[in-house]
Amino acid sequence: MTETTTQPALRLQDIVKTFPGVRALDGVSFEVMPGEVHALLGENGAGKSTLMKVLAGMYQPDEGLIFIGGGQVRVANPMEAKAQGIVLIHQELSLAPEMSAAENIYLGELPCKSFGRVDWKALYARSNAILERLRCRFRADALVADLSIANQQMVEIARALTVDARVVIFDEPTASLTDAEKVVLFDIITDLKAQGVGIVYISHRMDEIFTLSDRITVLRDGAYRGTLTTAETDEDAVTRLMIGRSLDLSQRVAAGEVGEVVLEARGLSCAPLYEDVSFQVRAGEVVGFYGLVGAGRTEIAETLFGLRTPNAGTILIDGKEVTIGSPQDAIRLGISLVPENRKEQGLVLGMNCRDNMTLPQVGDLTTGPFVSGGAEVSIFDQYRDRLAIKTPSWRQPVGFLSGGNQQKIVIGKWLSMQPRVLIVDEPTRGIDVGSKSEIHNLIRQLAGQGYAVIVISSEMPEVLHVADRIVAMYHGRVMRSFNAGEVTEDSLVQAISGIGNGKAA
Amino acid sequence: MSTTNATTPGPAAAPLRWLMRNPIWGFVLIIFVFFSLATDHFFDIRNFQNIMVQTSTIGLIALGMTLVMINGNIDLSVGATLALAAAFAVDVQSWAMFATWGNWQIFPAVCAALLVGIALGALNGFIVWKTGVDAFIVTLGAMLGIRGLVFVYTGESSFYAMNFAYSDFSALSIGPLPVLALIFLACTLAVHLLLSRTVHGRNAYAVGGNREAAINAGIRVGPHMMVNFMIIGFLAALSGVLLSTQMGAATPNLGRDYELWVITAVVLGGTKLTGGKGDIIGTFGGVLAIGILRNGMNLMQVPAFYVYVILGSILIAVLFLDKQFNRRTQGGLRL
Amino acid sequence: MSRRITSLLATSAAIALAGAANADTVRIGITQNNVGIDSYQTTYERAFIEAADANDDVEVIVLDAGGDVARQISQMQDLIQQQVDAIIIWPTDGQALVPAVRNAHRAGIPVVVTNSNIAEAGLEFIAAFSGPNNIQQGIYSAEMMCEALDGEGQIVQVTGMPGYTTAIERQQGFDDRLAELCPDVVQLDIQPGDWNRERAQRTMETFLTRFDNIDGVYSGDDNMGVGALNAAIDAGRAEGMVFIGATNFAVGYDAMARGEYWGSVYQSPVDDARAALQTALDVLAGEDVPLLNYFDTPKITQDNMDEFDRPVF
Amino acid sequence: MLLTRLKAGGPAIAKQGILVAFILFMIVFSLASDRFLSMDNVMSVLRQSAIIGVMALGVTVVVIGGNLDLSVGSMLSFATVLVVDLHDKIGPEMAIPVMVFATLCLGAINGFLIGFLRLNSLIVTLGMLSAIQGLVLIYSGGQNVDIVDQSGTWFRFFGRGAILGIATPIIIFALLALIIHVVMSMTPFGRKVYAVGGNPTASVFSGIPRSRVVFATYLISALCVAVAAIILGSRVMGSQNNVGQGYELQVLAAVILGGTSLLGGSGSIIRTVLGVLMLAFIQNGLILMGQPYYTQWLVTWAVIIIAVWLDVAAKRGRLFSPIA
Repeated sequence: MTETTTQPALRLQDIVKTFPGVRALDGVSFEVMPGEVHALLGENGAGKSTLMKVLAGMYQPDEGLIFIGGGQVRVANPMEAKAQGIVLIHQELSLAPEMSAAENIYLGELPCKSFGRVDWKALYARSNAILERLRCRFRADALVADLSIANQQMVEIARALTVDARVVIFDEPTASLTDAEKVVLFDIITDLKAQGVGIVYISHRMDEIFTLSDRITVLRDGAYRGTLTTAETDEDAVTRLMIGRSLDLSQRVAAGEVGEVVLEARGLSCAPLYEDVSFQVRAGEVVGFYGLVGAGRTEIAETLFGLRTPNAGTILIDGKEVTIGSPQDAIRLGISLVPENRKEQGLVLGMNCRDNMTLPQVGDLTTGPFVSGGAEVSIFDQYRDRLAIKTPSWRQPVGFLSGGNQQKIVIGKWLSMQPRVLIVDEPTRGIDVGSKSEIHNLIRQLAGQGYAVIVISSEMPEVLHVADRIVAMYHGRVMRSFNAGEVTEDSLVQAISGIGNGKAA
Repeated sequence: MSTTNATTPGPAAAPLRWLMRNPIWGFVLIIFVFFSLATDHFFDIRNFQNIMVQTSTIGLIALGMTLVMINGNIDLSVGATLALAAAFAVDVQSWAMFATWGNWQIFPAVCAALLVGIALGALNGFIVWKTGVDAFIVTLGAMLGIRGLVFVYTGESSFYAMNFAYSDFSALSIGPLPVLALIFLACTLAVHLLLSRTVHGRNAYAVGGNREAAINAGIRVGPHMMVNFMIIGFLAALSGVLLSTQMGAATPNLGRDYELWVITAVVLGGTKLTGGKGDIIGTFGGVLAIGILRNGMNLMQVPAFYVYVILGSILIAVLFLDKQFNRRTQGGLRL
Repeated sequence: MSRRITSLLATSAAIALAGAANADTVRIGITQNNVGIDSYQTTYERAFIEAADANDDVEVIVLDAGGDVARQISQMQDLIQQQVDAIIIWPTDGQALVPAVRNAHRAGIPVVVTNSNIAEAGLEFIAAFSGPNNIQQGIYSAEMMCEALDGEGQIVQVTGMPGYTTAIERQQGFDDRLAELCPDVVQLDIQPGDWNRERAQRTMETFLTRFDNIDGVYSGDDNMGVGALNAAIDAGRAEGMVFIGATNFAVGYDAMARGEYWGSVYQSPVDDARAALQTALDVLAGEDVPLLNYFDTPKITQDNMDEFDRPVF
Repeated sequence: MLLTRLKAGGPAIAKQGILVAFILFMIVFSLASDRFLSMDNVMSVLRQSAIIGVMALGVTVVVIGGNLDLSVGSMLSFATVLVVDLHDKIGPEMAIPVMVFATLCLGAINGFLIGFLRLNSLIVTLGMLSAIQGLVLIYSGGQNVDIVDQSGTWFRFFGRGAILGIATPIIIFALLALIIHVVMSMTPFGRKVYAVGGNPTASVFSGIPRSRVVFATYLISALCVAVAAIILGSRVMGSQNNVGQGYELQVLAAVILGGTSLLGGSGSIIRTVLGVLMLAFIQNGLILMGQPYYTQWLVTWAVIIIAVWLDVAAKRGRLFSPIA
């Protein structure tokens, strides 16, 4: 640390934040020194994003104190946070698409001449200066809607540089950046650091964290698990802290008999999303698709579920070639998809639990022309018990349940259809750790019962934990395929970073 | 990863690309050429003057509607607001207290009318802001209610202006431009500048395009929307005043269904109902398109019955084409 | 009222005629109120076009304002711009069209107003008015009502679309005459029926529940009158109730034949249209046309209905 | 911040805001006019509200499915003119099926453009509003249509008949409300409409044919218009070409007043019936009180905004919007 001051730039003390049914933050403390890069680490649902929103003034903590530059403050809203020099760079882009990059960079504080006119000259000059500093190749007057996702991310980052920041929070900033852009970003971070700005860096990627950070704080289940000095620790120690134990694969539920090939893809392509993908899934087996966001995994699932038309290749069920033109076709063939985005794709939030669960088969649960409420309730009860769904009643709107229970409703929805193939996309995103291992065990059990299961995940522990075989993807291509016994973390990391030798499964 | 700046346009491609962004102007061009060839009286400076005057009514409101719709709101009450403002503009000049003012009695009348428009807009905006009820519903109610106010105020009959100076105003021209057209063009320019050059105008895109981001950036979304409702109230009232100068009178049924035509014009101009997108250049094109179509079909003597069908079909067709042109890759996901 | 046509007008007509002489035919533009809202206007339009087709020297431009004042003003502008020889206008609003008519007058185009007259302020700018006298019609209806009720009773009135001249004039003629002729006939209430039979039916239904004794109903036209009649029949209260309308429609004529409808005012859209065209042609021919050309709209009752043809609309 | 709940009991009342308002109005009107609650008057109001009511049922289904239908007004003109005109030409037994089929075709155009081509429903139905009005006029040539033999046709039953002393329009409205209520709350189709309106993406991910469901909602809406047209044609025994003008807004007002969210996915047929009745009783009550007819517009303005406001407030748990 270059600064002589011992006051942290930002300090949170014993922060508690609850949502209905969830204790998202449970007495978390956290601090950033000026000129320090402090990594915040935790699995999905560990409370990182909630903590971040508290930092940025978007949430008010129920309990706990916030100190900025030594003085205690209340941060009522994002503007106040910004005024205090705390800037959040969102992972989910929060840009207005039909405005220029410059306007987005200075949103809410456009430079102004008389009569409320925008001072374009100043705006563009300042914005271009920032964009140059970020080594962006687009101009400040480019329309955001016309920019690539990566460039939009750069605009988001540029926003943070407009103020005299005391603390900058980066939330998964590299998720959509190319390697070259990453290098620029890291330079920027180093610059900021040199200027004495405190950096909070949130990421899943160990390599980045170990390159950049000075200290690492780990959250788990909404609770503080410890702070490590980066130079004095290693990935194992961090991982242990993160998941609460070392990866112990022997603990997992044993697989059942592996049966015949149920689903097979041969040379499946949906350019430019993914190309030439081949794999097999057998009954009683879990196949994990592992790769970074955007590697084409979700798109494969969508193709199998009839939501995308492949432009080459074939899909076989039980060895017979099939055409899947719609989700209805997929369902008829016994393919189910638990989608990645639960709230947008998986559930009708205003509907009650029972109705959500029986939605795909509501047309068959009839007596005469009417939906048989009794049949529905009995299905609901059956899967509520089997999946241990916690809800006061089936009448509860699904939006009021916790993430884990919501996910179980979606899984129950498809299990009740008696599918042959179950595709689960990011099964534990946004779910607390307790439910997480429940869902992992559930997936193992399902395989044991003879389902052919595909699990898509960007969390290595998850695939290692649940999959019998792992297909590693990078940039729309299958890089390698591993058996659970032979895989190492290194080889997986290499495969999904495009380093491994491209050998199709 | 793709970069979008890769396309390097040749010099000839620039107008073409502009047309692709503003397809309505392509349409305006086509119908302009069509009517010029198809009928004798279309291509005539006096006819163009007529078109400008005729479109000014819908056009003025459409300017305001563009702002409101970019915010992601809508205002269905403009037709009724127009009628109430017209009634004030005509009635107030005959009040006894202004009897000695001569032609100046028009001045307080017009001010009253415009204030009424602004006040009604403010009321709509305030309700939308404070209650959080969808603007569609708020202004649907207001559309009925304000029409009721018109009938309460006028007692069901028309008002007329004793003073011919009032209706003479509408016949004035400055150079080749009728004064009504001039006012419309001036307002178009003003709102265009407001939307494209001022902080308030630019913020409109943020409020409609990403409300969450606008709130986080410290834009006061509620008052912002209210100001835009006041602007559309003002423009609807101005439109009512100008219309009443053409009539020298105000009728209680004035402006019925105008909201539908205004929305049609604005949507033709490329503004999205969902907010965040649109501009005055497009709206101006949309307004002209309707004006030219109406005028041209009049001149060609297309029977009135067919005009309804043609206008309705064109609206749907433009919507369809817009969807085809602007189909930003949704990743090919079939939803 | 009998204002002479000014010399200015005469000259302008002459100029127009001179212009017309160059061409073989005269071009007459007509802008109508709201074709399609009821059969009267549609029949009028047809009759007008037929009459014009029958005359080889006339070319007509037929426009419809759809009930919208602003659109009618635009159409006036379009017609002026096309330099037609004469304009016939069926004003959507008597008051609001005055400046537009004045503009035509200034442009030297003679204007003939048809069906419902323009406000008094505009009379000096028109060449002639041709049409029924709506106030007189209201008076006729009041007289029939008085007669039918023997000067005593309680009545209700269903008016046309609020704010429109014809509706206002008929109501005015009726109200004034009724009060003067038989003060013992009490008007219980007046509500609009919007020239719409179903609306009138609903209005009447509400009257029927509100008032236990209704002896007579005056409706702004027979279309609404029949709606009111239907309501009374459905309520079982039509017996002995007097229904009087205006603008005799075929449905009203038939109801009269059945003895359910007392009387109306006979007004033929065909006569209306022909009169308008003829007036315009007379004006263009430079003839000395009186300013107000009312065509006859006689009373029609169950007693004298045999003298009239069944209306075609 | 969103969790500041109204005090216990508050939300329950607010949820039933429309019912409370309805009862309040009924009390006020019955105090103001002794005729208001008379059997005659109530029956007359119910009969008058039947046409708008029947149309509102269909529009409710469309709105629950997440769309709007502004074309119902001119579609009503179309259907009424058609059925009345054909009555004398091919007889009522043929006229009704032909009209129903033609109206369903218009609904199918709406449904195709909105369901399958995914065009914005507000704009499409706005365009259709204008286009269908033109079609009516072209079809009839602008003439009124009439049924000549008004007393001799069984067609009169629908608008003027009665069963056990209750007017047929009321019975049709009640029956159709019941049927559509059952369809929406008890059949798989109804469930799918709620799902599609509530979350179109999730319903596709649940294997629901979203396009077909939306298409079907417009067919239902058109069917309701056809039924309304039969009542209207039979009641009036004739039709003008613009008879349905402005109905779309009254219908929409009733649906909104019934608490159906324009965002889709929520709402109920029964509450729409309440909304329809409320508007009808407001109109009737004010006239009975001797108010000019336009007072009802002012009252409707206030009632719509307050009713929807309470609804929204109950959902978000606070009275005023949190937007600064």
